[in-house]
Amino acid sequence: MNVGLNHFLIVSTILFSFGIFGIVTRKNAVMVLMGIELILNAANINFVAFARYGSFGYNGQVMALFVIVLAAAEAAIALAILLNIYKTFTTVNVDEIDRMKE
Amino acid sequence: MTESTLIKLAIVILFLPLIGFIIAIFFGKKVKYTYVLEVLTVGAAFILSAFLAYEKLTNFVDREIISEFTWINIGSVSIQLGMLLDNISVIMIFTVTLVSLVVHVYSVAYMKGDKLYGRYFAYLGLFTFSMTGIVFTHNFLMMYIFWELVGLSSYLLIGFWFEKKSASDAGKKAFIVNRIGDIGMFLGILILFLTYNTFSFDTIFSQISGGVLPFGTETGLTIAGLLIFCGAIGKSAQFPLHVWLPDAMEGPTPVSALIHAATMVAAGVYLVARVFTMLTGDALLIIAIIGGLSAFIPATIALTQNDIKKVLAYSTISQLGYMIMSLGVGAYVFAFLHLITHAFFKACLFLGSGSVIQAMHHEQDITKMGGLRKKLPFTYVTFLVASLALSGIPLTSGFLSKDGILAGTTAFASLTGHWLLPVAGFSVALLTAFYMFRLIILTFHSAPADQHKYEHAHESPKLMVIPLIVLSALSLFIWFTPNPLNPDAGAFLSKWVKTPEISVPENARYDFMNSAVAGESSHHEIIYSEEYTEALHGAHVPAMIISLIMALSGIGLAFLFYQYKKVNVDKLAEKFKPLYKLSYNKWYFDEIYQASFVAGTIGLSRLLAWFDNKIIDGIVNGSATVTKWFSNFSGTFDNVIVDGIVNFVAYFSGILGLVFRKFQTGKVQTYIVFVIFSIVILLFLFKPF
Amino acid sequence: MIIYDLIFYLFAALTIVSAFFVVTLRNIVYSAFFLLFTFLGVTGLYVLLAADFIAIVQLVVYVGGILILLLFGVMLTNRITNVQVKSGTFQILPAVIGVGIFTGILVATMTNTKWRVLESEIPVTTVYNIGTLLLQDYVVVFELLGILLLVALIGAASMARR
Amino acid sequence: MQYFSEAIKSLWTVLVGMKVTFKHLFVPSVTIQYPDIKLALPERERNRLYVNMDDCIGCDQCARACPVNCITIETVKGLPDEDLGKTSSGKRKALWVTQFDIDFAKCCYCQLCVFPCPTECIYMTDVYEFSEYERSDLNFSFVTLTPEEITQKKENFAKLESEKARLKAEQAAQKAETAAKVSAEKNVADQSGKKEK
Amino acid sequence: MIYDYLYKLTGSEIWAGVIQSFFPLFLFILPFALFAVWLERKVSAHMQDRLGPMRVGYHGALQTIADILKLLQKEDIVATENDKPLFNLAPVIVFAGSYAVFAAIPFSGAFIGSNIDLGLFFIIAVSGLVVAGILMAGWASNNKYSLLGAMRSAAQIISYEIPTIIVVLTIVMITGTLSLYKLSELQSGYFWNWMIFGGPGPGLHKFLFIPFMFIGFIILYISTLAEVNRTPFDIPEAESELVAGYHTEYSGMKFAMFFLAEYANMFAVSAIVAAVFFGGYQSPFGYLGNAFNLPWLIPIEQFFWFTAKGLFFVFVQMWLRWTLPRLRVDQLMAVCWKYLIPISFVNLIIVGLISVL
Repeated sequence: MNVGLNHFLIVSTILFSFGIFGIVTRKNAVMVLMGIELILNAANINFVAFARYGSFGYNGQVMALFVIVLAAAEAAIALAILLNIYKTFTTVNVDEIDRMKE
Repeated sequence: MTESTLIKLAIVILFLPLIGFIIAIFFGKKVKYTYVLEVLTVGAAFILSAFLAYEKLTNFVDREIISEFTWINIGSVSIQLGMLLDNISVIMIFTVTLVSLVVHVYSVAYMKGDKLYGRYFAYLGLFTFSMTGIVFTHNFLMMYIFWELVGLSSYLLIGFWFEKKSASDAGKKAFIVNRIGDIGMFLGILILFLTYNTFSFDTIFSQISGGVLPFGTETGLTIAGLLIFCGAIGKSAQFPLHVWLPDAMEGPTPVSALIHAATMVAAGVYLVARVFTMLTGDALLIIAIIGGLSAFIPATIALTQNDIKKVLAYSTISQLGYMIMSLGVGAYVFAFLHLITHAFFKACLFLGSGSVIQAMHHEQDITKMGGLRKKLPFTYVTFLVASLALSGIPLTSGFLSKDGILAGTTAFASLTGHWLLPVAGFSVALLTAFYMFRLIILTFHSAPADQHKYEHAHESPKLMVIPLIVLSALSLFIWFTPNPLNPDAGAFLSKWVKTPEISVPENARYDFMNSAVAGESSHHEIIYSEEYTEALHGAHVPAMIISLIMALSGIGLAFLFYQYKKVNVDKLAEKFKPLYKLSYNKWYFDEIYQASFVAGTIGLSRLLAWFDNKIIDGIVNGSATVTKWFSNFSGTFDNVIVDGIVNFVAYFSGILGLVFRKFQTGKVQTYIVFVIFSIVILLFLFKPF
Repeated sequence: MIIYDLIFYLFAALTIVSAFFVVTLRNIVYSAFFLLFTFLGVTGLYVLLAADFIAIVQLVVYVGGILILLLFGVMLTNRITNVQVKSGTFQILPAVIGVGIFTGILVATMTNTKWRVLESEIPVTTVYNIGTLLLQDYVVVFELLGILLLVALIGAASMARR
Repeated sequence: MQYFSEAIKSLWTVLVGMKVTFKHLFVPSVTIQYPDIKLALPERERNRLYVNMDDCIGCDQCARACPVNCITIETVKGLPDEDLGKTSSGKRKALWVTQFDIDFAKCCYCQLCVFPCPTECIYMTDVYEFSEYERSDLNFSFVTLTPEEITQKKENFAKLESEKARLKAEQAAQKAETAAKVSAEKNVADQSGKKEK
Repeated sequence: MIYDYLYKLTGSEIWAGVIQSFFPLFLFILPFALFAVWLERKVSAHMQDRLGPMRVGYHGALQTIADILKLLQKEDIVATENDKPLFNLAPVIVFAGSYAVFAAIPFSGAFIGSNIDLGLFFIIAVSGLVVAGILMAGWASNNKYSLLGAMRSAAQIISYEIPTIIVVLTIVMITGTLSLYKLSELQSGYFWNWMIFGGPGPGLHKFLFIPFMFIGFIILYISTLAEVNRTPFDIPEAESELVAGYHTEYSGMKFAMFFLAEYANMFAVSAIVAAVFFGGYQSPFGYLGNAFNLPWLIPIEQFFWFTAKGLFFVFVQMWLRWTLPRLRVDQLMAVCWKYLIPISFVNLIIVGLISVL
């Protein structure tokens, strides 16, 4: 069986699941961020794969480009927030930062 | 050189002053030499526009170059922005950038030492940018935008010395009076937009000639034209709204030269020239009458004014009246010619007056001057040349255009019977010559009134003299025609500026505007009827002779009155005291406006305030009493029944909350796990796979 | 075509294996560096999908930018007295169950769906087409994104400095 | 304005610096290929010491002049009938030099030892490369006698001494009554002091 | 072209690709590094009026080989507190990053490792990969100096990528291509067709471009200099502050790999400068091969010119190194963010305006 659309989709699905797993299980906020990056990458693979095999033309690639830009912005902001959290709580473990409960 | 290159060039010309403005406004305070940059950008704009005008007038003389792009799509309506390059716009841009450049150079010396030096140049740049925009626009929307920008920047420039109360008041006055005209223009543009769904000139005009009219009638077209003309009334300081212009002399003198000679006030005339093709006969007649009035009234006012700049200001209004009147009577080309020639010599006059004022240490009263001829030789000569041009003496450019206007008016009167217009025109010629030479004699010839200031007067620096020389040289006939008596001989009128094709329906035009032979009106140019041509031809020589006589007699009278003192001026003034007072107090326009509009507005608002206090408040208070009573009742209801229910709900949800708080750990990740499980459950329920 | 398949499996394995390590290793810095390999694998997949421009953008932005940012984040928010930078994990069991079932369903969905596949030509150059799309159809989005990125970066800088 | 002038100035200064270094690219180098080419040393340079043992009379003056005590000299008196040779200036030698060591690990090249030498047998050479792997290798010995000769000379001297002692003892015994005892003891002490040196 | 030949020779695209991918390493990087190290020593020596290595071979020409032999024999020290996997991986990644750059460098019209359309972009992207390796090395060393050096290096490389990309963008905007092959072909003919002289074709544009091209060249050169951590931007390995920066803990062959990567990077960035502004592999005066009708000579000449240009810029790098003192960290960042980036942006806008005209 030649490599086709499905192969890429499965790779992206697995990547996506690992991303969710990382988000759910890790305590460190930076690790959560890494999980988010994994998910974004999975989405990007889907976009590009459909752009290659589907009938969307280059729209998929453009979308992937947008996602990459968004990821950059998101990472920058998230890390800035993290630094502030670290300064406030002296930890970045998300399970210790549960002020939301109160 | 292709058309697209010309368009690109025009865009560059448009944005160069803006770049200068942006840089100057942001760095003007910190950097000392922003004015150099400002002068350089405007200089570059001038060079480019000279190049542009040359290319356009040699290679594309019969073409209208239009470039447009879609700005916004709203539903089915798409709004286009774009540039229009035709002969009048390139000639106009050449004039505008030239005068602007000259004023910039002049200002470098004139404004030296001002504490807001950088900002001043920034404003000049902004003004030049907006004016360039007006010239290049091909649609009403952009025209309106830049129109307002011009209004704004002129406000900034007139009120430049805002510490002075009079200056800031003058700025506000100019702004508000302009706004009144602009409202009319805005309404006119809206009427046109509602009718044609577009702002572009060419589309609107072609639709008019195709028979589509606002409200379906010629009257609608007349109204639309007049409303747009309202904008010109405001900006060009025409008869009812001319009051701002004399006050605007509070601004720096170079600003007066820029705004009130070549650009802003000319914008109104330019606007009328742009929309000339859609003006009906009725509209044109009203325009001509307003033009005639605004030519005559300020001329009489100028006779008695003593402030050097005020005299020039009233003379400006009067000359603008000439142009408007000329447009009104269909002498389109002469109006445009006068626009250009007037731009040069009036700018020269203003700059010359600035030179005088600076030499006299900011003394503006001409009765306190005198004898400056020897102290300021360059200023005197250039001022004299420009005054001759303004008076319409042969060998000057002013003679060519003024003669043409008078001839056109005479021909018009002979065909339609409105003889008052030429009479007004000729008398204005007399008055103009008189007051200009009164000014010159009092300033430069007669014995010095203030010996101390006379002693200290000195010729202005080179940077101020050179602009004067350039402008006065441009006031000579040679640039416009080789024959000093016949303006038609030059390329300017014979090749470049043509009356546009009238797109108004034939029954709404002046009779003589219907072309003699049907189908000959090609090349965007109308051929007026043969009678008109004959009348114009016939009126040419008499008009020339009469206007010359008028001008010479005006000059002669001025010399009699002031130089040789044959007639005692004060006694004459005593004799015609009411007339003198009327003229000296500017026909009481400001007072009338104060009494009618300002007082009326205040009275109306008092009335409204009374209405508000007594009647509306009474109703409100009454209803409040009712409400109070009702709320007492509902308070009781609330306490017993509603609160009972609410308390029960709260208790119930408290119990629920005790259960559900176990799930709320405050950790987002736990929630995500819940989300995943719920998604899984949902997926199982709906089985998408 | 065999080489294409081979390279695909290579990159897919690189991606997935290193992604696995990213989410399971306890040492954060190891995770971050494995993220680098994941990104490289994804880049390879992009190249295989004939999206060379996207691949290089991925390389620049993710590897050059985001990864470094993450590493800085790790290093700034942990006291690096020694190399053992540990991070705890929790709720592993529910996560494994939930994510496992979820992945199963997703994979099943992906494989069972009849995707309409067009056998399109492999394009020679993508940059031109992407550029055309970006500056014509998506120009507003493009500019908004530019502004967003600018605002985000300025905000991030000012927040991080506080 | 200041911004641009700073930028241009910094670029310009870089160029100026580059010009300087570029010029130096073509300046002939000041270093030399040392082991192959050596610079001529100046006159009166102070390097390794050399002792011409033919001239040395074992007077011990250099050792006493040395501020760091790097010279060790041991001498033995020759037998009265022995011919120890003459120095180049014709002076008769009287002592066998059995040890003449200079420790160059200690030597400070002050040249103070050179001046007192009566026979000018110790002087500075132009040898300056004498690095060694062992520090003891820096201890140079200038003695010309073989170890056998040294032991022989020492034995000779010891014999002579014992002979002398015996003779003296006899003489002392003879003069015990006549001569002062004190002076005889002093004589012995003197001799033993000399022996130590 | 070379690939086609290899494909014909081996009959397998895999072998052809593999062999071709080793070309730059064995035919270029290693000899170049050998030569460049020797050159650096010689240049530094002569600039300080010294002689430099003279004993091994003619004027010390074989000194580098001797050094490499020495490095190969040295003990590979791994401290106990080092993070071993990353410590061992880091030099490989650094070297891989700088080696991958050579895939797209146009040595001549006939040999470009991978003639892709995005060559220029690729080079910039891949050279950014080095950062990851450096950070890895710095962190895994578990040494304050190493970590500080790595952090500085990362901040520096990432910052200086911005002006690099903007200047490259300026060129791309004019030429409309990212392919190094096309870029070089565009500048064929004589040297006045080079981008630094306003690019190909006559016209007013050409002359208006020249000053801005020059500014762009200077910015590109400075920022690439900083990207390869050369003096005056060598604060990541500042000897007087950080011992040796991120490779303090490395010895033996691993250190040699860092060294090799540094020299490979030096040539790579010089090659970018040469390809973008100085005509790539094009001869400035036309080809002997054309004159004597020997077509096979042309690629060789092109190779010669390309390496000559590259070596010239490498030489200038060395020249600068022995001219200028090191910048402080804050000065380094100020140069980038306050000077290079704004100026390159303005340059971009002006060049855009000129090209629109």
